[in-house]
Amino acid sequence: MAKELNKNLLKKMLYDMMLIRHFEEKAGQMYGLKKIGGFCHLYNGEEAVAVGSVAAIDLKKDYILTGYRDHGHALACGMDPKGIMAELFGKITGCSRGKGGSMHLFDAEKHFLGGNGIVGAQIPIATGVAFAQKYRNDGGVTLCFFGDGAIHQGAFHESLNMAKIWNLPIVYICENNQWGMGTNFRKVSSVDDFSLLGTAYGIPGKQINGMDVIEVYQEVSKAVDQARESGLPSLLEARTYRYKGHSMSDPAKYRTREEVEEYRKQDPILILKDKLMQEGIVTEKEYEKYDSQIQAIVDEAVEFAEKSEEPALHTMYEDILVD
Amino acid sequence: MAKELNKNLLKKMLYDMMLIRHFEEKAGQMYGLKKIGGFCHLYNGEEAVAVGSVAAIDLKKDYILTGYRDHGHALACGMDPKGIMAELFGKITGCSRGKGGSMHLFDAEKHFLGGNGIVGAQIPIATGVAFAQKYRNDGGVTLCFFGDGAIHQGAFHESLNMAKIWNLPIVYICENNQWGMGTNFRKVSSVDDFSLLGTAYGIPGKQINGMDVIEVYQEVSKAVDQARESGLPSLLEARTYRYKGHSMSDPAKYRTREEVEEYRKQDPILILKDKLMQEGIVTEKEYEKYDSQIQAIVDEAVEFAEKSEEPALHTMYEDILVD
Amino acid sequence: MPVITYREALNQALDEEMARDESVFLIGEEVGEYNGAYKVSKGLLDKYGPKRVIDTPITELGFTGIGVGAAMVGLRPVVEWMTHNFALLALDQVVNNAAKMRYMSGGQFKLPIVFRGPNGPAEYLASQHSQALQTYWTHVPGLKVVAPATPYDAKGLLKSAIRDDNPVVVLEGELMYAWKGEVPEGEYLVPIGKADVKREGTDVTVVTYSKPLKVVQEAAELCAQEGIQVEIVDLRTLRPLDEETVYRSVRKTNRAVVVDESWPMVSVGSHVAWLISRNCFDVLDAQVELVASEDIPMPYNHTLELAAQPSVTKVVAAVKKVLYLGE
Amino acid sequence: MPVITYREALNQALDEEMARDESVFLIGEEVGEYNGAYKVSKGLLDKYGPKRVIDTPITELGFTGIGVGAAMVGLRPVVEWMTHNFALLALDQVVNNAAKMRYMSGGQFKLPIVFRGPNGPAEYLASQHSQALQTYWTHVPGLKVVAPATPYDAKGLLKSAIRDDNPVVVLEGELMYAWKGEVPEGEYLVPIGKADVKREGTDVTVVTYSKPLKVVQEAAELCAQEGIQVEIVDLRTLRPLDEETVYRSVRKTNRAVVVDESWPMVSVGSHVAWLISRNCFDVLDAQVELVASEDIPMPYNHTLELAAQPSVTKVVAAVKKVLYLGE
Ligand SMILES: Cc1ncc(C[n+]2csc(CCOP(=O)(O)OP(=O)(O)O)c2C)c(N)n1
Ligand SMILES: Cc1ncc(C[n+]2csc(CCOP(=O)(O)OP(=O)(O)O)c2C)c(N)n1
Ligand SMILES: [Mg+2]
Ligand SMILES: [Mg+2]
Repeated sequence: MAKELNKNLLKKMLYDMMLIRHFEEKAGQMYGLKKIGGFCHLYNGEEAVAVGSVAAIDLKKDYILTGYRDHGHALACGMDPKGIMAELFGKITGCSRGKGGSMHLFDAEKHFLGGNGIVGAQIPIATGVAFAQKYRNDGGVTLCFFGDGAIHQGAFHESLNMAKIWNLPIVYICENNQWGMGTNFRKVSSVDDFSLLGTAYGIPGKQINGMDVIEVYQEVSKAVDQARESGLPSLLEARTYRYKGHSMSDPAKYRTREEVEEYRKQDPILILKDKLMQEGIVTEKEYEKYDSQIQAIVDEAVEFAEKSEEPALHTMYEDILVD
Repeated sequence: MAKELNKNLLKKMLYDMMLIRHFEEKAGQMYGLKKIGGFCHLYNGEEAVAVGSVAAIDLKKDYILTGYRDHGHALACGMDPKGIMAELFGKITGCSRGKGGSMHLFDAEKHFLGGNGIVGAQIPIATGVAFAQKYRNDGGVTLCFFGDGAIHQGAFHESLNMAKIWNLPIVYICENNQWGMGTNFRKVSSVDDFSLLGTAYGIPGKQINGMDVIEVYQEVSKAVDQARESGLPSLLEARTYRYKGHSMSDPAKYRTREEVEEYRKQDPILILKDKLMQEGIVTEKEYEKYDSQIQAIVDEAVEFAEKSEEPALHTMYEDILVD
Repeated sequence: MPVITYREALNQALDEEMARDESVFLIGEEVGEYNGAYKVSKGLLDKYGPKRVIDTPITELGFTGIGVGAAMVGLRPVVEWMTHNFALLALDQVVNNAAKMRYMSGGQFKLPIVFRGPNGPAEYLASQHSQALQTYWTHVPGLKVVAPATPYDAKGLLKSAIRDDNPVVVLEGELMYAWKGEVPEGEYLVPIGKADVKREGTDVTVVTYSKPLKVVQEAAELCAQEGIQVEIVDLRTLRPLDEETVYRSVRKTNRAVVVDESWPMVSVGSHVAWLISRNCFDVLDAQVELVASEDIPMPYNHTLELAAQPSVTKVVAAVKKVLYLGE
Repeated sequence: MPVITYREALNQALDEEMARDESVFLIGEEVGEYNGAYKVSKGLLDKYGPKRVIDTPITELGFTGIGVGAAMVGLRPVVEWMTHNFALLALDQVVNNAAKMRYMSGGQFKLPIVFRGPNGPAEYLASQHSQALQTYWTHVPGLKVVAPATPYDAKGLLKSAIRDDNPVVVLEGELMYAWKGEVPEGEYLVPIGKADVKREGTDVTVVTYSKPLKVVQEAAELCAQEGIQVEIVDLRTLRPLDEETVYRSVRKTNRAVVVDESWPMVSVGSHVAWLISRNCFDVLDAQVELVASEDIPMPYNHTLELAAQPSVTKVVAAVKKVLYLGE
């Protein structure tokens, strides 16, 4: 059942997108300060996809899985920014006890099942989660996110076919942010419109505007309802854009400044903010309040991460197997 | 350029299908006598697909790859029945020196590149052969055969996308013989019409009657021309049927006798024979002559295989690496 | 005690565990209507229905990943690979996901999943279909690996594997399915991580596991006729390894041979041979010998195929070698 | 002699071989326009064009198989895996096809193909991105495996690999790309299958390869300060192994330590440790020690990550152990 598109929800979506944006900006800074290392893939620009999607589900029974660009989804699922930042810092207080890092955020309770570093690997896994939901007949639905680069992996093909033959309650959401590292999606894809891929599996495929959180919310809601009520999987292609390089170490020389600017004009936060202000749902003052609240939350997250302990050496031998 | 559909070609196709049928019957017998062991997948019923396809290409520059059900393709490519039978017997005179067996027939000179035991593995490999043809710009085309079971493997998806984005001269031919071992294709496929899969890669997909060698010849010819002239890959689904169990050890209890009988009525050899007789292209006498010639050839193949030597022990250390 | 086949023993294990726990299900190619390519799942579809015995398309990576996902949210999948050869396509889901999910998440998830199917050389199947791939699983932390050599162990280990909250890879053997042995009627488990002394002896320890056990047993009989008392340690579990049982035996016999049907280089066999060499260095009277398959892809021809594998003759020769008995 | 990086050395090798032979091409993710995820292929697209430097979709299994097919008909593909971790998805095409095609066909085909990319732990990458997967390739007959540890060896071995008519897996290391070393201007090859004594010594042989060489060299310096002369054997090629060079050294020092950055169980390291134990049994004065990574998935936290790997301290301790020098 789709939630009402009421004012509170709209405000919450604005807030959540702002939180993600701020968090990512801060994560970028912390990377620059070498507080965070390794691969760190930021979600700036794509906030509407995670936020609109998560708003459409019920995380008490539904699940979410994504790839390594996972900070946004984790926050949208309501994970504590402290635990995420601490994880990026590699601290024992991190959501994955400092073992996972940026690519491997998890929160079993919040039904956020990661965070996966292997392009496409989450697609069969998410399909298995939906399989379990159907097995238990618990009314749950799974959202599976992946990039435009992942769609070519065999895992995608194998999974969608099985989701259809078994009618699994899953929504596959391709976050087409135009680039897979330095590769434009048009260069490596035989079709420009990924929704066409649905045809091959007899499932509905649809392109949606991933910069418009309301559209995302509405379309994902429809797909989720369909999955929940008639066990029909579907495939959505959310057109979006990443503002930053692929990861912190990518200067993104393969695209023009103009291209980035063009997309920034459709910024999902700006669009929603303008709309909500026009409609009198949010005032400039409220917006500024959000902003400073979030600033404080993110600063606190950094402080928490800074102050947290490094994991003790012996912890490296823990969490391998259940005893 | 498609060859003329002239009388000689029609006769040759009849002959080749008869050769395959006889060969397979004999292989089945030899298996019963324990001259052949392991997995032995017979091609009875599907002859029109390999024969019609091979008739459409020029093996001086074109290549063929298939899976483990490969006797028919090997014979259609003109490989010596002696070498094939000897291979099934595991003799040193076998086409693969007794190392490959039924699933791994090869003839580099005849451009028959196997024979692969991993379902779907030949699809990327064949795509690579087509890649090389394009790289060399030698005007060659590759035919890649696989079953209705193989189409779900990730390798299929990955390959077709690359074939399209690079415009490789390849024709993918799915031999839909209705069954993948004991599994009806409808049970495991989200679409009944595999030609739909072409849509996902922006390539033409077409269902053809795999029991009609003339249709196969004509449709493959068209696809080959397209590949050769404009580098456009395509996907054909040849509807066909296997008369025997999946392999010699499968009693095929999952299907009814009626189903098999229904297909036997559309037997590709009978259809062509009747047609050619009606049109006066082949007489009963000629047909019988073919039959006895082939009988002799197959008997000779068995005799050759019988009389050939077992490989010497030291040969097991050969053919691993080029020195 | 009833004498049943290895196949029946596995079937009983599946049946009993499915009856015991609703969350156990079996998924793989031909496991249902066809009753399993090697009939291990015979009758289970009839008994438990298509919800719990699931025939898949040919998509090793996909359905293995589906198992991983289902396990993350608490089901107990038994994933059947038609053979381990095909599991190479699924390796990423086992090594990068099943084995690491708990670790990467800081212990948030259990992965109660079993991956099983026939492994090792069969007959006349040539090189793609005749591989003993235990190296691929045993190398990896986060997995358990079992390789039962008797119907008794097969049933008890598979039951333990299904009840284990960790990913367990089970190595069966196509040629072993018809092997017979005593299996008690009632419920029992064989613990994961415990080797078993299958024969007591005083002169040489032969460490082995899985199908070669038979060859080793025959070799031991032959040796006994010549007055050589071989002790046979069947590892049963490859990860975690029961090193103690191995060392206890070697400390008694002072000599060891390891028999493994996989390729020699970087094999479980060579690893165990090194462990013995290192940890029993002070008591070893001879180098530790390894009898493995030849370092070649498997040929189709049956004579060569047999010659490529460990044999009674090769084991006897190795035993004599570590006893410095020239032939 | 010019001092260049490991990355530049590999780049030169690719460049020279592509210039030399039209049939050599490079295929993989981001190898072209992006100049390689780790910039190994920098400039090659500009020089050789998109026909010979091919950016692929993310399809490890698919493009690896395309390489196999192209090699079967005589091209000489260099397949770049962005890292070996992702190559697990492509394993089937390497193990079941590239390694066996010649054998299964009775010698009809050559497979002149190179599979290369970074392998082994990097920094802050956690468990899916920090694996040393040499076990997976070295186990398999039909492959060659090289693991150069210096820019000089990297260039010479990659050139040899490209000219080799067999499938060769090349293990590079993300952290090694910036390493510097002397590389002569002119044409040279380093032969596949030859180990190299990187340091002469008389007291203990340390056998290693790839990235740990640096750690071993540092450890050797420390040992020297204490009067212990370590001989370092760099395997360089893992398959085929140059056993002779290893044994020659051990027969001189009578003691051996093996250092390998992969997981210990069923590792190249434990295999070599067994080979030494077996073949130098008569001359060994101590057990052969193995210093490997910890038997755990790689943690993200940098302190733990470092602690999980072979270190100078661990190597020195192992050297002292085989010398029976208590600490
Ligand atoms: C199997 C695999 N291959 C390659 C990589 C390296 N890699 C990481 S992200 C990436 C690009 C993915 O692009 P896309 O799917 O569009 O997601 P985005 O980063 O744009 O969110 C690549 C090639 C990997 N992590 N896993
Ligand atoms: C990767 C892989 N998985 C499973 C198998 C076992 N297997 C061999 S043939 C087959 C069925 C294939 O059916 P299909 O593709 O329709 O071809 P057909 O046998 O009908 O010609 C299966 C499951 C295999 N050889 N390889
Ligand atoms: Mg993208
Ligand atoms: Mg079929």
